[in-house]
Amino acid sequence: MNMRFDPFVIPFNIGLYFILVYVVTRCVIWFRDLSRTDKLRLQRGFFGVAFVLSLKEIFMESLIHRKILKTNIRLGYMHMSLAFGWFLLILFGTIEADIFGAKHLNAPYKAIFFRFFNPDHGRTGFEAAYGFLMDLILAFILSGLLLAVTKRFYSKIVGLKKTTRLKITDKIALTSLWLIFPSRLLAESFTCGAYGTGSFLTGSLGAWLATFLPAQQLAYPFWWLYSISLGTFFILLPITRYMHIPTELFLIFMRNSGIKTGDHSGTYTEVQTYSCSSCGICIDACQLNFSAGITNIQSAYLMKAIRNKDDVSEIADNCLMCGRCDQKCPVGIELSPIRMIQRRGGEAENDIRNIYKGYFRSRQTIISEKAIGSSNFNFLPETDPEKADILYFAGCMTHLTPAIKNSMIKIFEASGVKYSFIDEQGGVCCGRPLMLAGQDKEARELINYNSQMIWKSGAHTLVTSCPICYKVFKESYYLDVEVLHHTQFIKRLIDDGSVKMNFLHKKVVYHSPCELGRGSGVYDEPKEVLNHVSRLERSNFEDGNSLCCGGSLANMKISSQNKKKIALDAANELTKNNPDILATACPLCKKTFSAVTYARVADISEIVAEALIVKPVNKNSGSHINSIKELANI
Amino acid sequence: MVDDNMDRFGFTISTGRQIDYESNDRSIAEYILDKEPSFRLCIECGGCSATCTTGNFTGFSLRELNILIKRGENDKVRQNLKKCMLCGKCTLVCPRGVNTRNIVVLAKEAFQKSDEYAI
Amino acid sequence: MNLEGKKVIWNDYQKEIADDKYYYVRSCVRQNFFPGSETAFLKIMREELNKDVYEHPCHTTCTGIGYHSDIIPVETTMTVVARQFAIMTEAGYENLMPSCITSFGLYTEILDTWHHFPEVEEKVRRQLKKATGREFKKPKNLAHASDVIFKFRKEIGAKAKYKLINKKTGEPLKVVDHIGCHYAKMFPSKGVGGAEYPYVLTGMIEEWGGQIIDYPERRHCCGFGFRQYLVQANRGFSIACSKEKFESMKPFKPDMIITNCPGCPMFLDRWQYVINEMEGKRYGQNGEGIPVFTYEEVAGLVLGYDPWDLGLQMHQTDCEPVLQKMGIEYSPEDKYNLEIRPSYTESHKLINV
Amino acid sequence: MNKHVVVIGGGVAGLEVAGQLSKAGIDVTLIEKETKTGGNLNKWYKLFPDRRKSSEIKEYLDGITLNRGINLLTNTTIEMFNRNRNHLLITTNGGKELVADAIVVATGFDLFKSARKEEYGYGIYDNVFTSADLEEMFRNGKIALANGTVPETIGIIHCVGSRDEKAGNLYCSKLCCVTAVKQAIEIREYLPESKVFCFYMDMRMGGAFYEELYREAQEKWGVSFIRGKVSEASETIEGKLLIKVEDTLAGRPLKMKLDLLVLMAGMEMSEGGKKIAGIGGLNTGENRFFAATDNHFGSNISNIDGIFYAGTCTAPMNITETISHARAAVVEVIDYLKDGR
Repeated sequence: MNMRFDPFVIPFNIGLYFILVYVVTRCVIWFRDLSRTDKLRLQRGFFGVAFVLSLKEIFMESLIHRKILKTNIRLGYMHMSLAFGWFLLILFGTIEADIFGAKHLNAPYKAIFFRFFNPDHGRTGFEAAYGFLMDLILAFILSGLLLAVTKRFYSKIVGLKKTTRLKITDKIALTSLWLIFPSRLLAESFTCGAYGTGSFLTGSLGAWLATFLPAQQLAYPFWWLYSISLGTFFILLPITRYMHIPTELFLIFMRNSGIKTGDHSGTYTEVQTYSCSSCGICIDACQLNFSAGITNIQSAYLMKAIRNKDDVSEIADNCLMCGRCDQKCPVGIELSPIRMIQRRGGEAENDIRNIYKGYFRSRQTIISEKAIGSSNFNFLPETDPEKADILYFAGCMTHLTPAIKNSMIKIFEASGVKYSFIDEQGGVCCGRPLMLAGQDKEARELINYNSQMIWKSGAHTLVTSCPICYKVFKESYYLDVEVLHHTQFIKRLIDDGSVKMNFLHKKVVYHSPCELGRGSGVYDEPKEVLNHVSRLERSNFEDGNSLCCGGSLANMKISSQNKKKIALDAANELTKNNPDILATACPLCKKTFSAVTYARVADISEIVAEALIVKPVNKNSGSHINSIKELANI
Repeated sequence: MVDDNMDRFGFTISTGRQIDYESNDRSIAEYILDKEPSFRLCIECGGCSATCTTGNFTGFSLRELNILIKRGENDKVRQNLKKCMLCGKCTLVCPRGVNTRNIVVLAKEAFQKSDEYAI
Repeated sequence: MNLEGKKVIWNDYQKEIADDKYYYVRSCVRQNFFPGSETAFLKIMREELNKDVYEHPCHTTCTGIGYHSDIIPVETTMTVVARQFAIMTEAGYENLMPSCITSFGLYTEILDTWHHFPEVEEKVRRQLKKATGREFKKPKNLAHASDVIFKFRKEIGAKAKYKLINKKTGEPLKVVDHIGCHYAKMFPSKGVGGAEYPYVLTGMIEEWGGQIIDYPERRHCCGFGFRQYLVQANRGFSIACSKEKFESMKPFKPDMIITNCPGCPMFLDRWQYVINEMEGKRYGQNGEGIPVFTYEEVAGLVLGYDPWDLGLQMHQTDCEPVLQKMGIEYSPEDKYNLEIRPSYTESHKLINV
Repeated sequence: MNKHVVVIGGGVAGLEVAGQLSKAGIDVTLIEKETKTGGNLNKWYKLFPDRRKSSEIKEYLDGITLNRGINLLTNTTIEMFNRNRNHLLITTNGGKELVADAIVVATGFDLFKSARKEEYGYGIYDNVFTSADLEEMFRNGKIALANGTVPETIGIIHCVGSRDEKAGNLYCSKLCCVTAVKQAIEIREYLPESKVFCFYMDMRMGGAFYEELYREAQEKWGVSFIRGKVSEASETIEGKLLIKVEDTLAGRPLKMKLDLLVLMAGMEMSEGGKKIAGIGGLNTGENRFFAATDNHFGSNISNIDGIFYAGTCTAPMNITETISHARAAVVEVIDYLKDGR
């Protein structure tokens, strides 16, 4: 026997076709809103390698969830079993329906509810084997589901300290999601029980149930339940976090086509915010969470707040901008840039939220451009710096840690390069702090002022001791001057033999400053320099995973007590194996750590200066000229 | 009116420098205190002003602005606030752990919100 | 307000005031702007109280105004003052009674200086001798004219024809007292009741039926401040001081102001007019100013002297409201009728000695 | 026969000395001019910095003295000193004759008579109180204005009668700053709605845990500290107190209306002390407190053989210091009684 159609599939069908149409429309809208260049990028990507890469990434990340697996195996398995398992179920279900169905190319519901329409299928041979496979996949999903359910009620099990809080629609969607597979299990089992078919899971469960229950009658309602939960889930999808499932695919494709977040919100930001699955990995990565117990400002919450169009100013400002979450985000959302966009923006208008708005969202843009008023730095004096090849800009913070400044002077003198210390008498701020406060207009004034000075000096290289300055000089100053952090500069001096130094028999552990490491990707030079002069030991927090000292200028809101807590935890981590020196490459990190640890905290420049063999340098020796050339990469 | 007096009498009634605590508007101070309690901890030691980059170039003194805000003498604050570069040295030197940068940011915010003071 | 508390303090500031044989020294400001006051004072002293009050036509300014305006060096001032003492000594009087608060303050200051630095006194004696051939004895008693009126307030009260009481309502008049800065602020012990809660005028007011009112800016200067007023560029400050006081006393609805310094009534009176001209502000009730009196004028009114004989027409802020409240008969048409009045000729006689 | 020491003054220092001496087996007579012992301690309800009740201290002191049955003469003052070889003869107001081997003067301090700062109007304006008056209010658990209403704005004036040439006291009374901070906190506890302002010349938070208390007052209780000496107070028509002060840190004069004004009265040599100094020929210093023979080694030793000092009759001290000073005096006395006699 073989039925054509049954009314219970209607909910499923409605849901399915609705979500298909919806997702397509959203993608079209997003595409339409893209800038011209991004449109081109996307088109090129579609016919290029980007497409292939995307498919691969989609498979690896959206189905297998490799990244999550790496950071947290149980959480990874949970996501994988649900995503990948369901994918397989659909895939093989369709094939099954195609092979064994009454005819080829069935409507989707035929595949999803195959067992209903072919109740006595799968008794023998290949059919049975195939049935076994299907049961296996279902079991795989259910195992994941089990984890998911327990996670909700006891998140420790999946190794998450903090799990994201939900809004009501999320709750409904979640329940429907949870109901999908159990209801399918029961529906199939009852059917199998009634017809004595089915494999190890559905078959045996069905047979057992049939012993004491009227399987024939009970199967039908469960098929209804199965269909309804599918339908509900699909309908609710757009207004819940589960929208991340379809959005992420689009995101991956955009990213692979080379689209970047940039300074202003737009489609890409929007797509990213919707791609956040609120997995909560960022919450675990955040030091404000695990050191200071601040648990409502992490990126997952920021994304949610943006999606809900809440006023995010409080959340956006309360962040060290250390970038640890960017590194850890399994979806690869550019969290910090998005946060910066929020800081630049004024308060987003609080528009009434309702179901309609949920489905047909207005564009994700900052309403009012943050109005700080015309800033007023016209009191700054005219600059006329002395001419020099190489400029040394110590930076505000370095003036509060004179040891660094003096060490650098010592190193400069020893190397014999002709340099000029432009902010010796205390200079003008580099502008980064203002930027971090979202006050770009003001920052730009300072940038222009400093640019003037640098340009007038006619230098070809700018060395700075402060990673904060370094980042802004490199990214936001339009100078044809090579910007080096002093660690990079010292590395060069060592390489071209301009300075010689002893080996200090000291155990050193290196703390990579956020702005230098994650912020500017300078990981190696500092460590190479340290390796050159001392015994550099590894810590559990290297490179991308390195901690923040807590002193970050980026967080306007944090209290000094909480700063201390973070600094203390970080310092303790780094000094676990009692090194002789806790080395860093940032005056701010140094100052922050010195306050909380008994270990000696020193900037790399200090260690180098200590190891330096000061030899009289012949100022106009050829070698010296060369070294200058090399320095300038002429 | 004033000039008129000048013409007729050769002088006008001078207005005092006295702070009239009751009649002053301390809404700005309250806004900051509410969002940044460490504002209360300032003991006016002047460390912030001493290290201040802007202070190197102008008479700008965060210490002075702090107290003027608390007294509700908002005009001078409004005129000077924007000179701050937010470089954060003040926060680093503050012996009382006052979150000075946030005070500046909040003060700007507060002025922005109150129309009569909008910067 | 706890009067007992005040009395405790008043007890700490008793001063000795001679009871007869006074050498009277007129005030530059008072005799020019409130001549009626000094005339009335002499009349009261001589006719009502039968006291021996002597004054000499040759006595000069004490230079107080010049001294406090930083244009006369202190030694010069001392020598001039020494001359007044000399004249008094020659006349055989020992109780100095200045009409001017600034003179009073200056004499007190000089005597105190000489007490602490006898060599200065010696020098001054030499200078005076050299300049005028005169010698002097220091006064045995130095009391301001208002101290003397304070001393005899009861006697005056006994002879009173009118009281500082609102005839209609029977309520005591609300009176603000203003003490000249130089009266006790420099030497609290030399003032009746001290500097913080002076009693000299309060005593009269209480005695004559009025009710003294205490207001926040009670201690504030009237605004004269010498160079503050004399230099035109500073006058804005001078008038601001007076305004501060008026603003502060207004809520207490005072009926009148009484002063013991020649300068103060001048400024409290004239500045009310100027403030009104500048800002259209008045501080009394129903659109009037607050009448300002010298203590002599008040004593005169209490004793029933003719307001115009007292020279109240010289005031810029009208005094009529108070006259009406006290129920004093006066003829409005005579206010500016400057026919010879006996009291004037009398005072002229005195000066032509 | 047993040695006999007369202790003059039944305050913290006197009681401690008496207690320690009798512990050491010496006969002690304690002379107190009031009807009961405790002295200034009785004026205080709770003590800085830990806000313990003063009664606890009193209990301890009584525990080591009265309950040990030392000879206590209350309502007694000294009228005359005489020396008879090694003995000191004391005549009390009751005409009683005492023979002592040594005398410990522990006459303590009097609070500055705040009415002497006339410009603040203590005793004249209804709502001006002293720190001691406020303690009394705390004891009764009710802070109220003269008319019974609850104050909303309270001003505390530091250095009333201390560091003030006009009041004739050049020295710092040391305890008023921290007392002000303590009382400010207590006021805020009693009246959570109130605003408290402290007007100070310098915050002298020298003692242990003083600065922490100061910080707490600012951080937790929102007490405002304004640097400037209040020049004068006067009553407004609505019965508030208008004060004038320069906010020296704002560099501007400031006027403010307050409901209640508390004067932090300083410490002065007690009247009793002055009298003793007179009849006993004991040296006093510029500050009118007893002058010890040596500031470092002899802070308990007077210029007269056999007479010793203990506690705040020599200088302002807090209770901790007073007790230490008293114990030091005991050591000196025992030492004195031993040698040669």
